[in-house]
Amino acid sequence: MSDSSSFRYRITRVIRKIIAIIVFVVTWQILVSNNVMSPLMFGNLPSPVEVGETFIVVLQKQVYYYHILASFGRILAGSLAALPLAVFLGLIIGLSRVTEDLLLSIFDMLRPIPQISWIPVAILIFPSVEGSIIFITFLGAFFPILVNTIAGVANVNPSLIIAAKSMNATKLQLLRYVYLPGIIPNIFTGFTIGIGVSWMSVIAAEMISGKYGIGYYTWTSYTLMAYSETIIGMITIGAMGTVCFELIKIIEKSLLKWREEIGG
Amino acid sequence: MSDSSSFRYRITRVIRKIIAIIVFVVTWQILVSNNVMSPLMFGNLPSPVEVGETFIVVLQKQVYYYHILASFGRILAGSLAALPLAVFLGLIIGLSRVTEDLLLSIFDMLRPIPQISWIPVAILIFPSVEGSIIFITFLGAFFPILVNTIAGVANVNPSLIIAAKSMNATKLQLLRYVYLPGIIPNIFTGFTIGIGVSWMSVIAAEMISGKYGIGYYTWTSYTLMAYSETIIGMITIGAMGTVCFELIKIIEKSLLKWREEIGG
Amino acid sequence: MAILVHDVRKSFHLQKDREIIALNDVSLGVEDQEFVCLLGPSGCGKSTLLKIIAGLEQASSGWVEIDGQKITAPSSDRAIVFQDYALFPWRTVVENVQFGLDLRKVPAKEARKKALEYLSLVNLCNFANVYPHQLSGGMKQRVAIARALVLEPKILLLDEPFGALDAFTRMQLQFELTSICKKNSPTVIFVTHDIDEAIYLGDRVVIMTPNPGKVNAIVNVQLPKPRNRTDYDFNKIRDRVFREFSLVTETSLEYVI
Amino acid sequence: MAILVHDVRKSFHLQKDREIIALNDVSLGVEDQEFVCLLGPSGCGKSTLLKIIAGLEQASSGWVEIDGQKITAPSSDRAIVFQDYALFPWRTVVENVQFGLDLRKVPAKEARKKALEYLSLVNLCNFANVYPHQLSGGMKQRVAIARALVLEPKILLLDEPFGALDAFTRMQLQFELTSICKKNSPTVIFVTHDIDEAIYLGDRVVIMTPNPGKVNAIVNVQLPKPRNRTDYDFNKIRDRVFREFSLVTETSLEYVI
Amino acid sequence: GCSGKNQSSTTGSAVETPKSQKEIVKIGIGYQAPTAQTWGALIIKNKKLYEKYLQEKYPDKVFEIEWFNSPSGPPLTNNMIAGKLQLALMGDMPILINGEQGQTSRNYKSVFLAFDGKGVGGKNQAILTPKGSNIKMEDLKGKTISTILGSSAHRMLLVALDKYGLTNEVTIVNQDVTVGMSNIEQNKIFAHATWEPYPSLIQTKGIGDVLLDGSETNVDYLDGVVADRIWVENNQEYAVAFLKALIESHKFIRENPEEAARIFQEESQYPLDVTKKIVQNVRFDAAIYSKDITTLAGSRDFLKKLEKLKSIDLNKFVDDQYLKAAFKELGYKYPTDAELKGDWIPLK
Ligand SMILES: Nc1ncnc2c1ncn2[C@@H]1O[C@H](COP(=O)(O)OP(=O)(O)OP(=O)(O)O)[C@@H](O)[C@H]1O
Ligand SMILES: Nc1ncnc2c1ncn2[C@@H]1O[C@H](COP(=O)(O)OP(=O)(O)OP(=O)(O)O)[C@@H](O)[C@H]1O
Ligand SMILES: [Mg+2]
Ligand SMILES: [Mg+2]
Repeated sequence: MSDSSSFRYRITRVIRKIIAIIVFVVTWQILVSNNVMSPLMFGNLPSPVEVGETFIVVLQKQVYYYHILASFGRILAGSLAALPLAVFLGLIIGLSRVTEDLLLSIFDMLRPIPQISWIPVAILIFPSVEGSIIFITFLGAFFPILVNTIAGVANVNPSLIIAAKSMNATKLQLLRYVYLPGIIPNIFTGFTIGIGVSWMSVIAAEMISGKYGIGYYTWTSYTLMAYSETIIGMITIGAMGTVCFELIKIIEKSLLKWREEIGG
Repeated sequence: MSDSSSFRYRITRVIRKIIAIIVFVVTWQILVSNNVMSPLMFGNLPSPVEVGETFIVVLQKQVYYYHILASFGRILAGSLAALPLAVFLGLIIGLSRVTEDLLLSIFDMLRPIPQISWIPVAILIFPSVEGSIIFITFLGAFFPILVNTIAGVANVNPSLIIAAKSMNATKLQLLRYVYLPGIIPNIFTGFTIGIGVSWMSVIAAEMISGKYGIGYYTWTSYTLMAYSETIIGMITIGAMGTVCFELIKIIEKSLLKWREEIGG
Repeated sequence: MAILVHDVRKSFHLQKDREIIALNDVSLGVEDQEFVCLLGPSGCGKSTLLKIIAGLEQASSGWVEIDGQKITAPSSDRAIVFQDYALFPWRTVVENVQFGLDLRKVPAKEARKKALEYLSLVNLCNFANVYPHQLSGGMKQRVAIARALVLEPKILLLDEPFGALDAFTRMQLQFELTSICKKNSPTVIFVTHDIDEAIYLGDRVVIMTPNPGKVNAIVNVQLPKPRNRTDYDFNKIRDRVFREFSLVTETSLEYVI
Repeated sequence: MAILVHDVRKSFHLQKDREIIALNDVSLGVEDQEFVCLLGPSGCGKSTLLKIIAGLEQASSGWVEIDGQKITAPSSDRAIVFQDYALFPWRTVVENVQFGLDLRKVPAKEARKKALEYLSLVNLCNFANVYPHQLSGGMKQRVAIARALVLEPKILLLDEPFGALDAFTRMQLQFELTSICKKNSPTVIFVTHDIDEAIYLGDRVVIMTPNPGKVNAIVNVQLPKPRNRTDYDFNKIRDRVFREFSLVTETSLEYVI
Repeated sequence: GCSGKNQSSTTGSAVETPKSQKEIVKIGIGYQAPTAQTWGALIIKNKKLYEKYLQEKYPDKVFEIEWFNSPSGPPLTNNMIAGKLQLALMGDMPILINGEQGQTSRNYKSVFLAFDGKGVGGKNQAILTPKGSNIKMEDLKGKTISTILGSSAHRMLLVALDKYGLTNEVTIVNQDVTVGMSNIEQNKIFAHATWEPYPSLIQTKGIGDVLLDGSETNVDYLDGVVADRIWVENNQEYAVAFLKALIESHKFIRENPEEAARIFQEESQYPLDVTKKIVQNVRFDAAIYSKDITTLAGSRDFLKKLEKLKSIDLNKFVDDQYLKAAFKELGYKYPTDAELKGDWIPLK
């Protein structure tokens, strides 16, 4: 443990991770090439080699990048729209019992409804297809941010609030100087989870896209029974989710210097 | 605040919540009956009265309860299968760097992939449709439990571990007497979230069901443009998710007496 | 500024209609520029009393007067230092000290200058741009004290400010507090568990008892400051306080168990 | 059992290749049934030394002998009480006390009986079936002590066991500990910050200094137990320990700041 | 051009652009790549035929056509109700549901304009079985068959089962085509009934066999064009222009089957071997024959029986005036009333 941060140790860890992924892919290849059908019918899957070959072809097509860009734009739009709204609502819900009772009961009612089942409603009420799609990605991001903001407000150290009050802070000053900085870590947590859920909902959302989007690509590949492409779509979505996740982590780290070592 | 637990105050809160929901429904009704089309096209939605009337009809049909039961069974099967597996894997990942590097990197890769896009793979590798559906609900529950178990292992109070070691505990005793009881709250948290995600994925999963299931019901209602029924499906899924959530909370409360007031 | 606590009673409602009497008709006068130590076992209402004087809690009955004025809310005359420091983790040391000035809308430059001044008073100039989590407990406590002092309060309320420190850091801070008080001459109410500390610092030591919280005895400490702990008179007063205490301890034994 | 600490050195690697020397060639002999208090400022390596003696940490060099045997791992001869109690929140009070016996596979009934016995020794019989979170700090500490005592260890290692308690509860527990030790006669190493406490309890007081941690002085306390804090001899010894301390405080001032 | 619906500001409406001073008109059109009978749309899209005819008539306007690919019919109707699509190509059952919505919704009226792909006697549908299962219709007794409930394939399946006297002998479950196909591929289901391009696809891929060709049932399978009626009435020329493009696309498919198959392949991503079969097996013909209306009426009754539809007045829904106008403007001959009453006439 004492050398947990040494260079050699870190290399060892990276190597272990690479080994893990190689073992995973090789196992998959073996299962497919030996046409294993029991207990599970792995033989039906496309092999990693097939997927890899298709991937190389796909990577050379411009349209693949359009798909990614389209989804990226939608998720960005949806989650960036969700951010201020969810934070605002989270604050007013967290700060007062009355708004909590009035608003939270409605959100609690809406929260467990699957994104995919919002499709019909989204199409009906939004004047544009793009609007409907962004609404669904918005929903994905909205609830995690809301829930985390509310939790954040509840967890703001009460000593800090009393301390600020003892120095004669007004309500607005409390909000600005204590609550808002205090919940920023929670907002980040919520946003990280939210953007993840947003990516998870991208297929549901883009089923109705009609043109571009990596979710659209994955689903149409499926209707074409092009399984290699479907798996490529899955991998791409997974990778994009991870990329967003890591990006936010980096931003968070640079913004929340004061937390650097507490969290570590 | 001092009277926050008085009977009158609790009544006031319940009344406020009821008012909130009434306001929500009435607003919806007004938006629809006045055929409001801008900025959003609320006029296109079925009105709550229509939905309510349809609901009354639906509630009298036996098949509605079959749908619910079928989904319930699948989610139970999926999440109960996920529970021991995720806890076991979470433990061995949490307890050793080597297994963490080997296993977690693979799970981290698979985790951000949307459930819905597992449909093709699920169909390919499972010999029965029911198996594929349960697999998807399983995935919904698996990752939250896994992630929470790992976090739980990391958060087991190190003093307790040292304390047990100071009393000469073997590795197995450590697991049984310290880690396992220590992570039970996390397992519950994971399971609560997991079963929620499982319900969220029920539409994706049951798209392929072919006969029963509330997700299937919702989706087929949509394909028939029966919006009232679609909304009933949404409400039902939301309600079922909430019911499961509350049920687990109750079980948790009665099992974790020692946490009763810490958490409060 | 002189403080007059007049028949203050404070009760809390707990769940299931249980009521706790934290303070039972407490009366206490503190003179201008006096240093009073509140001493008493856990739960005797010391913090509650301090919060009422600060204006952060309302008394159930009775009132607190400051220079003859009844108080109802916090004021910039009074500053309180909490036992748990209550530093803002997202603000650097100097920004923490500045906090009260920011609330008062003092221009940023001026506020910073003043904050640095008070930081140097507690020997923390070199740590101005560090975050609280990078400080040791004693350093944090000094930041909290600087944050109170920078407001130049007429009344300083300190709630077990050295409670979590080891004997050595504690003694050093006690010494520093004495010199600061010499310079600024505020009226001070200082809550502590530690008998030696109370005698070392206080002009008077007020001994409280729990269940319900009330003032049990008041001991005058008429020794010149800074005091010497190994001094004969110091030990004599300690013996007296100990005796008062034994009584307290006996009556509160059932509480301790 | 007698303990011999022989030239123990312990260093920790921190990030970026920084090394901290927690203990620098510490040697110390403790006789059978002796009660030794370790006194020293924060960070001087008291806890580290205790953990090495408990077998929970390995010395970087040097070794610890118990009755002439080098130790390498925890053993049932030694029991340690941690400053933070380390009670299992999911076990009731009696189940906590039973813990070590459960590990030793003592039959449940017998274990429970013994646990209750030791609970009554610390006056907690009435709280046997309560969870730790329902206890006050002092009660928790007594459970932790009972959990150690029930194992009937030959060596009892206590790490600032009364650190977080108020003066009153503390004094009561000090008294109880003295009587328990009279009865069971273990060898005790007791870590504390508090000078009075060390003098009240110890047969010898070992004063340590930080940066790097080492033994600075040892003071013998040859007074009959239970001791009287207001006693003349007690105060004389306190003065001596204070003087040793002032030196420590001066040398460690830069550390404190 | 004026917009049909005041609420749809982004699609189907005119916006003045100060730069070019040209009016921009946006029109949304839905189609389904997974339904080969709507592939007339693919030619129009690929060769920009609609733009061509619109431009011909309105050189001063700029037309932006939004093509919307949907995995199935319902999202198209959904989007039409919401005013996002003005035109959509879909199968007969979704067409009927769309028509019903148009006659019951407050904000939405619809009109049936023309047919696209037609399957002679249901030739473009089939009951499929796993490769080499070698079963006959009679073997289906007591087995489970999947199809999309309420689709024309379902209707075809029921008629076929009836013909073999198996109506009450088999279990029918609902399954999306893709799921059904996977199940056929993996021998998990006994049979699945569906439409083109899937029968051709599984044969080409060699993963399944055709147990029964829909032509045995002699029920036509029809896909067509529905439109937002208010939009059409306000923009008659746009509707006619679309139909002209449709007619030209059909002509193109007949005259350049190779090229058409290539375009199908490019637009739909299905293999060329599959699209070649589609060109041969599907009759791309816009004309509205009486027998086609009868087929629709049969489908309507079928859906009513399944309680998936309440009522629809086909006479009000179907309107051939725009189609006739399109034929006329192109200088082609639309079948005479007498011809329309009879059987389909061969296409030139
Ligand atoms: N907000 C509150 N709600 C209910 N009871 C409270 C509250 N604050 C204090 N009490 C109760 O009032 C009594 C006095 O509490 P207080 O914090 O003033 O004690 P204290 O003398 O400061 O003790 P300590 O030395 O442990 O800080 C205690 O019994 C406590 O449980
Ligand atoms: N696991 C560890 N990793 C790195 N450094 C450590 C570790 N444990 C202790 N140290 C360092 O060793 C030194 C001695 O620590 P130790 O806990 O023994 O001090 P202590 O005398 O018990 O202090 P306190 O009175 O605050 O408990 C400190 O500088 C500490 O930072
Ligand atoms: Mg207090
Ligand atoms: Mg320590």
